[in-house]
Amino acid sequence: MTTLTLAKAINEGLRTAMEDDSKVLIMGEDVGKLGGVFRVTDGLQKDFGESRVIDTPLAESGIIGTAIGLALRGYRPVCEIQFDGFVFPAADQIITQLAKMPLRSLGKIKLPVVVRIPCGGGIGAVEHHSESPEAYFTHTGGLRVVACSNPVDGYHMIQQAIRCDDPVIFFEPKRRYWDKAEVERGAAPLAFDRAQIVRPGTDVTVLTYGPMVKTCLEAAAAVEQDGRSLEVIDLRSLNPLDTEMVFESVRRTGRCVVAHEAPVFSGLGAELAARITEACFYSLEAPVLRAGGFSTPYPPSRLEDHYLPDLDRVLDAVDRTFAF
Amino acid sequence: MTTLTLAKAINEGLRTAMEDDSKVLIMGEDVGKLGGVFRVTDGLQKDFGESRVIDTPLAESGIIGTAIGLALRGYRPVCEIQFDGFVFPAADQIITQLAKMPLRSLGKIKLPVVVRIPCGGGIGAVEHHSESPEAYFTHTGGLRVVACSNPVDGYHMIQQAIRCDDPVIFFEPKRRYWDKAEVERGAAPLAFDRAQIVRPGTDVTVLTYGPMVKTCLEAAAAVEQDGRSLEVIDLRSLNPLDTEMVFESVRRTGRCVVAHEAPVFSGLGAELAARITEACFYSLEAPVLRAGGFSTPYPPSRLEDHYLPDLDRVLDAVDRTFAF
Amino acid sequence: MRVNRPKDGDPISVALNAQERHVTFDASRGAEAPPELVQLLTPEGERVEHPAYDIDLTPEEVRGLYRDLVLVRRVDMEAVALQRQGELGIWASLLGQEAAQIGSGRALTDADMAFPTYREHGVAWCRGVDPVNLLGLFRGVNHGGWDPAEHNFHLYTIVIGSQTLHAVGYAMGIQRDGADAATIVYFGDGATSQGDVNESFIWASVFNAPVVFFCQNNQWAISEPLEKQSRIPLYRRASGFGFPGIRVDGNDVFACLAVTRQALKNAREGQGPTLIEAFTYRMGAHTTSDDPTRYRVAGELEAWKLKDPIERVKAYMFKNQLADQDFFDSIEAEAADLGRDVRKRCLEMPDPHPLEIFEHVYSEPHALLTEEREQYAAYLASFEGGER
Amino acid sequence: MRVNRPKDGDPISVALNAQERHVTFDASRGAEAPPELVQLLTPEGERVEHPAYDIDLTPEEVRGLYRDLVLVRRVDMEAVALQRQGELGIWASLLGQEAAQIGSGRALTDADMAFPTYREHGVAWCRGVDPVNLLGLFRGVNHGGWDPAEHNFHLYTIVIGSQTLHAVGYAMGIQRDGADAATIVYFGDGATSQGDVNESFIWASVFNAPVVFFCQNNQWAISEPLEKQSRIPLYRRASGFGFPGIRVDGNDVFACLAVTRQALKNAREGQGPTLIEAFTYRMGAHTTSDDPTRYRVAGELEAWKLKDPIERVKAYMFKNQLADQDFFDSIEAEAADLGRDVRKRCLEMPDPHPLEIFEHVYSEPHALLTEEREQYAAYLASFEGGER
Ligand SMILES: Cc1ncc(C[n+]2csc(CCOP(=O)(O)OP(=O)(O)O)c2C)c(N)n1
Ligand SMILES: Cc1ncc(C[n+]2csc(CCOP(=O)(O)OP(=O)(O)O)c2C)c(N)n1
Ligand SMILES: [Mg+2]
Ligand SMILES: [Mg+2]
Repeated sequence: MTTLTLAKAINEGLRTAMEDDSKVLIMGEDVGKLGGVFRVTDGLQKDFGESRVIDTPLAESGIIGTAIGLALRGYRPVCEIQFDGFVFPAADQIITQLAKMPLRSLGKIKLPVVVRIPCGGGIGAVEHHSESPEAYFTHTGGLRVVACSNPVDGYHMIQQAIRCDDPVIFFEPKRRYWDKAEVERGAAPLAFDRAQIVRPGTDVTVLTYGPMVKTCLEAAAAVEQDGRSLEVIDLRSLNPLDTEMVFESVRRTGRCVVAHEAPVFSGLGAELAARITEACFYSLEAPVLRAGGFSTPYPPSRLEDHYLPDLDRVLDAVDRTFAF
Repeated sequence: MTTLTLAKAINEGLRTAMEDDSKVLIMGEDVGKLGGVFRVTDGLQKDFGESRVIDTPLAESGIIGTAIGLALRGYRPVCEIQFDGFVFPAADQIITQLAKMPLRSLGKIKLPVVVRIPCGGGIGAVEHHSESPEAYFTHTGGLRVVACSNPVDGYHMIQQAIRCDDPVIFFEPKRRYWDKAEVERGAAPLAFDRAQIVRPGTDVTVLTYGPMVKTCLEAAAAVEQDGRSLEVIDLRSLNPLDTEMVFESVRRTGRCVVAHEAPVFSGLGAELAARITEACFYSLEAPVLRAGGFSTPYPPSRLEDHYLPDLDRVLDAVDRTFAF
Repeated sequence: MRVNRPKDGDPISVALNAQERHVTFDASRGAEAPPELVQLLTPEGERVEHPAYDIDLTPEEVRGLYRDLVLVRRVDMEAVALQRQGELGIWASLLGQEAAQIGSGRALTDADMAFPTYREHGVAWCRGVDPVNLLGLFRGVNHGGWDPAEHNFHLYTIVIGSQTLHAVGYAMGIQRDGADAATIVYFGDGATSQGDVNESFIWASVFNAPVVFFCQNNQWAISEPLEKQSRIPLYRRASGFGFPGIRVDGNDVFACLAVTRQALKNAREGQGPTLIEAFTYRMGAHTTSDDPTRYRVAGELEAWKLKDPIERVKAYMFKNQLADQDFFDSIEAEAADLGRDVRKRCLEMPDPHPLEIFEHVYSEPHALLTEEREQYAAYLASFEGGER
Repeated sequence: MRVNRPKDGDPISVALNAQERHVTFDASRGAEAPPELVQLLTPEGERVEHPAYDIDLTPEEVRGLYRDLVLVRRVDMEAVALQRQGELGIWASLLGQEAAQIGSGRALTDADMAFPTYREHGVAWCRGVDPVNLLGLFRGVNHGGWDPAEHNFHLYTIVIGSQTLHAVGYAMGIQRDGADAATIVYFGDGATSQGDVNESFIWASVFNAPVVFFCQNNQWAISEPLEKQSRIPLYRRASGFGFPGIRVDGNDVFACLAVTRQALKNAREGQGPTLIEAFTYRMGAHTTSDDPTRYRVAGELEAWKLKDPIERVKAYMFKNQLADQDFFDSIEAEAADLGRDVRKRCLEMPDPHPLEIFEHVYSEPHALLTEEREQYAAYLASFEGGER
């Protein structure tokens, strides 16, 4: 057991994966000497060399495109997109190539490429540095999309992502990079595509992932004294969803709130709401409500506390489910 | 009144817009002499010259990026993306620039750029030529997203899109390009952001847009004899949605099916389902159900009749809403 | 033999001149010498010398190249016919580009890897890919479906330019493996405008990757002539990225072979990338869906017919008595057989089962697709006889 | 005066040599002459001649340039300090790049349009943008917010390279308007790797657009040295696209002014685009969030301090008695005032109202945002005193 920050836990996970398999490569902007702007790849170039930890030219399409080529040659590249808002130059390579090439080959090609994306707001950054683009990828068949929320998952999930033979979009909540937890390296990790009840409860199911897990846990703690019991589920895998666990919980509680930072409109919360309503129609005491970002571009940082759903906004949604 | 195909109606709409305002430009791949691969810009270069109808280099990011520059200089560019699947190289310019620049300027910049995208399947095409990428754009604040479904809307909506001071993503259902209707040029068009009840009914509200409008109308006709009355709404505007009309209808019918070609998972249908359930919770006799594409890449064309929701799949969803 | 210099008024020089006309910037400010074209065999079938490139081919090898050229043209013709008869949804013909593809394709070793666009039927042939395998995509029964590793021939790529980055990444893999191999990637003149293609030049240059960029400049990107993509000859693009570029007569199979062989050798030996511009002409429509009469004049095609890549080899062989009429007849017969065989096996190609929609999307179980698959299977079963 | 030729061992030649070392391809196959750098003022403050470029400045004009250089450095320093004190979230310092920005910025006419990255505080100054306006973005009260049309200075763009396409599109608009104007677009050495930047070269070249590409090669893209982006000098990139490229001493305000003026003139006169590579050095960190000690050696910075863009103008003015101590003192005083004023007005900058989140996203009413706005207003109102 070691106490690790999320950033360090992912770093250790990467290191372990690189030790375990010489085909694992790291590539991206500033991932080498600098160790990434968040230091998630700190020290790896020093220890594994420049041919395994590759500082690339400044072009995201190039990063993903060449990673695909490396994967075709038997490598397992882990690409870093420096910030969420800079994934869009790579959208074409991710959506038309990475996601579709295995099917194009009728399964003869596997593309074990991991795309790491530090995501979300709350760090007072300028434009394009605080976004939550997961819905663009959950809507793209052929990709697996996951989000870690804590050091334990950071350590294990990154290794699972690397071992997975499918392309994985791996979201890392940047405002939680400095959160600490005890990580047991030898522990058997939860399956990669499973959700996790991070706080059991009885009155409302709160579904969330990534940076909002902590917020929702705080919300749950805050209302406990009022006698309201929230069950908080960390989805972990966003495509596929662990609907089994989700449905079971909602059927028990009869109420559900989904919380994410991304804009509500056309966001992943909509899919959860639609799917849960279909599967749990007779159990629902209220519609599934969503607490999320507004349907605007991410605002300047002095407004982000208003934009991001916080404890109060989550609890407001919880309250509203009781108004039905 | 003239009988026009959808392709010709949009062509006429473009022509009228170009006559009305000398700042309107057309740009894209093969839009000039060839008149576009679907001939939607046929004859326009001949009549308006090469400086207003611009055959561009083969690069979608370049098309949108330079269109933004032209708009900053006071032009109103109408860009053609040759096929739905080729919009992704332009994703960055659309999502990080076109959608966000007006806000970045606190409204001092307007970007009246129209991005025309022939969309959807059903024409037996190869990969990337049959997709429905609307959800990527409805999730992007700052864009207006619309879809026409028939020649009358094609003629009027393209002009409204061009007159609109906001960026507009304009979807054209390619398998309906050859459908004909009477178009009255002088008629006062329906507001750009309004939905339209294209067939009134009492039992189930069927929400759809673009290529699926015709399919849903056929479905409604097919079950009429069984005494089941479907109200078919052509959404027309996908962001914003005309929720007023939608909610009113669903409250009346108590049942709702959403049909689109795009993958169901994380698609626009999810947003409609979530929103309707919240607003019409007590009116719903059944969950909102979705008939859509599967959560896979678009399949080879010999399978597209299975992939695309057809009349039977829409009716299956309708039937299922009665099973609740 | 005569020293290589395109004659005034021949189609290539006409095209070059037409292109040069669009170069509007002051020649004193950075303009370079007019493009030189590597040619080893004239349209009339004469062998010519080139100071930097030559090739020594046995009669057997020449006959082999001729056979390749004829057979791939036959496969292509058959595919066009199959499309006309509704057996293929669309077809992208290589007509006129056989020499560029066979020349470059035959320069590859088994260990080299090729990344095609959607038009490299000739390269596929050289790699040993069964031509029928190419049809699946165009027939709509799959999106390609062959195993790229089987013949070191990647899947067809439709999104213009994307494959150039895959090729460079693959070449970076070759570097890491220390393998004696190189990568070749094909793309068109239109593709040179895509960001990805230019990024691939940067990657290749910065990492000194063993990759050959093989641009078939067939002078059209659907309806757009070359000057919509560049105002200078395309091979010069490479100089801006710090690696060599060279223009070869794309209708000359000997020159394409010689130049590609050298570039691949340089790549394998650690000298990094080369851009080869094969100057050729798309004698057919862009695809069977295209109508070139809308945008190009007939005379252009007529002029290029005189540069036919097959006729010149035939003329050369005749002149040098490298083959007799029997040989040509036997190739014709082989071509006819091949055409028939391709047709027959195309018609036999089964439609995929509906539930294949859900296969091969992921390599490991995926709950969402499992669910959708089951639901759709149940839905299908609900129809009489289980058939929609 | 002496003819321009960087001395052996001076930092610029050292850097050039370092860069040349990475050119691994066979020099006989397409390598060009070593890069020539346009310099009109040496680091020691000596005027030198250049065969193609010269400039004739009145003492008044020289003093004006000096004043610009000093004042923008002061604004920049103040912003760094404001960031350290928590008043700005981040700041991208232009330290060391003043000459490149003032030289090019002062070459613009009112009718010309400039497209910056996030670091062109000096250009903004030349365009007449109030420095305080630049702070909003870094303070987090807006994403820029000024009106690009007011001073023909576009908004800062953070996504690397995107603005190059906007600039070319704008230049295409100028062409259509028949206006006597040109566009200049700024970007860094790192940006040259982006697809968009290369596409913008293609567009500019094909349409012969009146645009000047001004690349400030400060030799670093965050932690990545130039050789991660290119193995040849960046100005040569242009030749691959068929337009001229030129390297200028980016720490020499005279040379930057002369070269940019000429390029803009050419553009306005219909001669199309030029790429200018201003060879300079980022003397500060990438931004206030960056720690350059992790990736670069201190000696490099020390060497470049000797090439300071301001010191050389001062030395030149002293040597040529273009100003007396009073002048320098008055500029110092003005700079101090400006710094105080910027600071004061920065602190006064109000936070935006929460409901501004919903403003300016669309220019016409948008039902979804109206609804979200109303809901959020009601939510805010539900808190005691209407405040969260
Ligand atoms: C990204 C992208 N945009 C548009 C298209 C549509 N398209 C298919 S082929 C083609 C022209 C390609 O021209 P070129 O690169 O010269 O290759 P050629 O077909 O002439 O061999 C276009 C525009 C595409 N396939 N991909
Ligand atoms: C598309 C994109 N990717 C990554 C980044 C993150 N980033 C910000 S500045 C920078 C380096 C830019 O280097 P350069 O172009 O040389 O400009 P400089 O900062 O040196 O002036 C990077 C990678 C970004 N802003 N945009
Ligand atoms: Mg072509
Ligand atoms: Mg830089």
